[in-house]
Amino acid sequence: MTTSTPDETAASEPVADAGIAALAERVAGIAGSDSWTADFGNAKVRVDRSRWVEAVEAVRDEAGLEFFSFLSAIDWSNEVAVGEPLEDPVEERYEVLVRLSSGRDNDAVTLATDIPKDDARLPTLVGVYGGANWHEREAAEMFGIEFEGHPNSGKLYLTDEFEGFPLRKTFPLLSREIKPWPGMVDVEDMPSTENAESAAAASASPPGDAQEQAMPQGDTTKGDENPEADAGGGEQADSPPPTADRTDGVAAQLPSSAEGAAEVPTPQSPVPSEESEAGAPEDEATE
Amino acid sequence: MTSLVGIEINFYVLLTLKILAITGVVLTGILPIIFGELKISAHMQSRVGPYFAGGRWGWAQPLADGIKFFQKEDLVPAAADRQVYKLAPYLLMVSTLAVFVIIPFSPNLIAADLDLGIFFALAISSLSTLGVLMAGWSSGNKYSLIGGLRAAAQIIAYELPLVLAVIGVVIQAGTLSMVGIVEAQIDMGVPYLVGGQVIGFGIFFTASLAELNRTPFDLPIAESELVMGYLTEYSGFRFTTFFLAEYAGVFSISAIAATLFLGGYGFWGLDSTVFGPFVLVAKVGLLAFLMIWIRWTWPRMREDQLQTMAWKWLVPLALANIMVTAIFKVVF
Amino acid sequence: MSQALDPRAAAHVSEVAVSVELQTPGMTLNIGPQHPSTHGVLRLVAELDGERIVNVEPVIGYMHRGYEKLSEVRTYPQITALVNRIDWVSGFANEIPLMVAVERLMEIEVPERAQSIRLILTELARISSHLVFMSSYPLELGAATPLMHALREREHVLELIEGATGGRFHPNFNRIGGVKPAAGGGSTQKKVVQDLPKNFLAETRAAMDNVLEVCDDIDTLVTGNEIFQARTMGVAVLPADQALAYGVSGPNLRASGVAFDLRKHEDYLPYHKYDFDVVTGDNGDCFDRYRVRVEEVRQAARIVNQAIDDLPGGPLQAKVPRVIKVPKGETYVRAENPKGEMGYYLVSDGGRIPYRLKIRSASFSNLSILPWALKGLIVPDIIALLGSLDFVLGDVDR
Amino acid sequence: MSEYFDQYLTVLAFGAFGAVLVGGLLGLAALIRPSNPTPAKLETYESGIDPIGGGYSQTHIRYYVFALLFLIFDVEAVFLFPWALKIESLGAFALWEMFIFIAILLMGLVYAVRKGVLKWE
Repeated sequence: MTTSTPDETAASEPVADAGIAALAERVAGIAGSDSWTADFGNAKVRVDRSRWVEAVEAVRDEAGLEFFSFLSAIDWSNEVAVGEPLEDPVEERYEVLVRLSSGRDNDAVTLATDIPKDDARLPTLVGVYGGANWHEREAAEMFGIEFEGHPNSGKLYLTDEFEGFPLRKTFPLLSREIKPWPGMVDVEDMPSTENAESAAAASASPPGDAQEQAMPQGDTTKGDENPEADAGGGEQADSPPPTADRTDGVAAQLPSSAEGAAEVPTPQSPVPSEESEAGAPEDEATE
Repeated sequence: MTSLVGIEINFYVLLTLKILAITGVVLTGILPIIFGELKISAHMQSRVGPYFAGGRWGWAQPLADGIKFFQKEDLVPAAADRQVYKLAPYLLMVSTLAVFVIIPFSPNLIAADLDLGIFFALAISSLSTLGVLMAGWSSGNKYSLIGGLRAAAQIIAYELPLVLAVIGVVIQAGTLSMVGIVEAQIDMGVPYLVGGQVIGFGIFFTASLAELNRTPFDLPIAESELVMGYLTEYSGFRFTTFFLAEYAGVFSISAIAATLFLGGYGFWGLDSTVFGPFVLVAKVGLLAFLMIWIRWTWPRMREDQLQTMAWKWLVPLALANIMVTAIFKVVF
Repeated sequence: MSQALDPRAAAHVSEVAVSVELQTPGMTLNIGPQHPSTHGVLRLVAELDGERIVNVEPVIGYMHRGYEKLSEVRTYPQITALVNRIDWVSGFANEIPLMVAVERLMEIEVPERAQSIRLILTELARISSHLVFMSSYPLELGAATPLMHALREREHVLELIEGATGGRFHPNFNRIGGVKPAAGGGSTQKKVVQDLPKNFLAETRAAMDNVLEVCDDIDTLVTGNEIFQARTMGVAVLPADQALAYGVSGPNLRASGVAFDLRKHEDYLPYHKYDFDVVTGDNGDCFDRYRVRVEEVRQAARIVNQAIDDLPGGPLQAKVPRVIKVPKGETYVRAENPKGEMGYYLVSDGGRIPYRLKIRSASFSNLSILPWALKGLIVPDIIALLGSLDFVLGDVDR
Repeated sequence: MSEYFDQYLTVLAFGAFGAVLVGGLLGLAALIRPSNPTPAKLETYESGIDPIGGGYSQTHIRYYVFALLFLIFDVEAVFLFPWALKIESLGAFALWEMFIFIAILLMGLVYAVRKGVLKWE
């Protein structure tokens, strides 16, 4: 049993963006790729699908990134059954991500590769990182990506009878099909004309003022009295009750109802919401 | 014809009286032990424990539990070996009660002062392991099976130190009779715990914990591993039988240990014929408290560690104890 | 599992072969999902040879709630309520990396006071999580009494969290750009901003004293106990290289001797302002995993005490738009949670809901080493290992 | 003879009483307890799911060697009891004889330990 303050970490300061860019460039060199980004503190190196395993292995051995953080995928799809569609059309593909980091310092890199949807196969990383086993099983059952050479390809979370790949964007969320989520109320218009008026005012005035005008009296404290309410309830408690005016369509239609709000520049919505309440103390503190 | 308190009574009447008297003593003995287990563990854990049943201190909690179990459905798993499954609690209870025959509550209050005395007790009490093994095997449950096998492994490890620890006492007392052993201690003036059998007592007490399947040797039950081990499938009053047998076992083994090492019914300056039962029960209470204390303090051992401890430490130590006692006996 | 990488596995395969020669067909035993020691609904299908494990296959997913999918239909503030249900033993800590990820993409600077409050509550969550471990681990090894003592102190810590946030398990206290005014005060109508309850700082200081005391108690009661040591020392050793390759993180990784603590390496909360040690073990056995956690409670109490002493003033919230729209971008923020590395890979396309939110939970990776680590152990050691990994099924299944 | 018989009759009576106690109480309980077995209730417990294979699957008893050792030493213990009773009258000769006996047995134990059979494998 030892307690230590490692020298190299004791003075660890927030990572400079330049450092991350340099790391990304270095790892890209090791992985044999020339495509990397370093936005938002995320060093991301894009490798070619054909070099996937050897690139990961090289990064582990030469860059010393021996900690396997996770492996997952993103379904880049223009057609969505849930959520909002992308603003700009993208190339249809799965992007497989693997996040590797060092076990000594703050070096960490995301390796990514694109695989086409009609040929969703990728060699397995189990031979490089033992931990890839479960993560690949998860990605396989959630996205329908086949990991070639995986020693145990059974389903991980889902039952064997389950059909479909839940995390694909085209996979509908059944509960939403049955009953649309009321949680979008915070971007919907309020029924009263008073609020509609203040909405106009809000879009023209700074946030602090809009806050006060739009605040229905006493409503925001309600959430405080009921802090243990469950997931949806807790959120809703802070907002005015959902009204007949809200969208009743299925989830796929939700975005269209929200488009109006989306067009207004921030701050858009006059409706007192989770955010508006959270913003309150700041406004007051600065006044 | 035998006499209890100097009056000639018909043997069978006397036998019935003895059975009733000893059942009474045992019941009044084990209910407080069960209640003590509930209360002592609670206070050790900064809890209150049972509080409502019976009004004051929740003293009626063991009774309430018993009545509750009385009303519970009694299930025999479809996969079980029915005969063996049903026989196991009988065997356990019979072997546990038969031990009470030789426990001397006073010079006269003993069901039968057998010549073989302690030897008989050791032989009969290990029969209970057979009951446990039967219960584990017949349940048709894998946890139970493992639990039963562990119980068998445990008795292999601990029966020997238990027996060997007693031999030291036998050498000192020169008799196997329980009354004889107590009288020898009264003659000597100090109990054998002080009079030369410290190691013997330690080994006997450790081994008796193992024999009773109590922590740290509760491997056959091992709730966090085997759920309830051999008891997993038992329900209702059949389960309660095991439960009662366990506490009756605590009572009987504590009584044997008290008789062998703590001077039994004897206490300086107290008349054994009158105060004997109270003295013995007090000593039993002391040992039972020790068992409860240990149970709620220590974690559980692993079976390989248990075997290692028994064979590498307790058996050689017990043999050494015998040799030293024998040398003292012969030389002095 | 790669044989080349894994000499232990190869050794076990040869052992199995020996058993086959002896013609002992194994017993297949289900441990879980309804079992006292599987922390919920983990199921292990163990092939046993006697009590020795030949092969074990963990089955998870009984609690899979699909949070990654659900996140794709919820606005960012709504997701907060989801994520603190991932590892419910330390609910508050789950929210932090998500908030930081959103704030990073939105380029919001969180006020110092909010950061410090987040830090204090995260450490309180760590203490409460580790106290659960310190109580349940001895129980799984058969000692029932430490449970009550550790849980009693945890109750006090939970009361502190409840006082500040209004919730014991699921605080839902973080807001994008800061924290919510506390349940006790915070009436916006009166224009009074009361963030922490009145006596919060004094009570926390007192609670930290008690926590340190219970750590000493547990040391006396458990750590020094010879049976406990015999049950845990040298049992289920995780070597550092394997632990890293499986993504085992947090105290489990540090117990294997790797001084890797994201509180030192990342800047998601201002940990660099405070003095604390990274606790590491020497052997990577169950005992070290236990020891590291007890020691981390002490370090966490140390951090809390320092953070209370110089709690900065100022606002609780940065200026944020009332509807959170996260600019287009991707980021990954990870944090040192009680169970290990908790991270969120957030992909935003500029809307109010994430396009993709990958939740990297610590227990999932920590548990994925089980098939490797369990081979060749005996049944009591399964429990020793499972308990020492300190996983929460909600954190595994998400 | 008669007293000997009486003593063991007492033992028998106690044993019988134990059996009657269990049987009687179980019978009494049977009068008031519900009995409503369903197939699900009669399923053996295996952590809440249907058992894999039977409960009587073959299993490897690791303590076979321990059992053999136990047998040897238990017989030794039976020899020790009469010796222990009479040691005072038998004197030093019996003492030495038994020491040799015990030493031989202990050598067996030491041999077993050195051979590694007391390792739980």
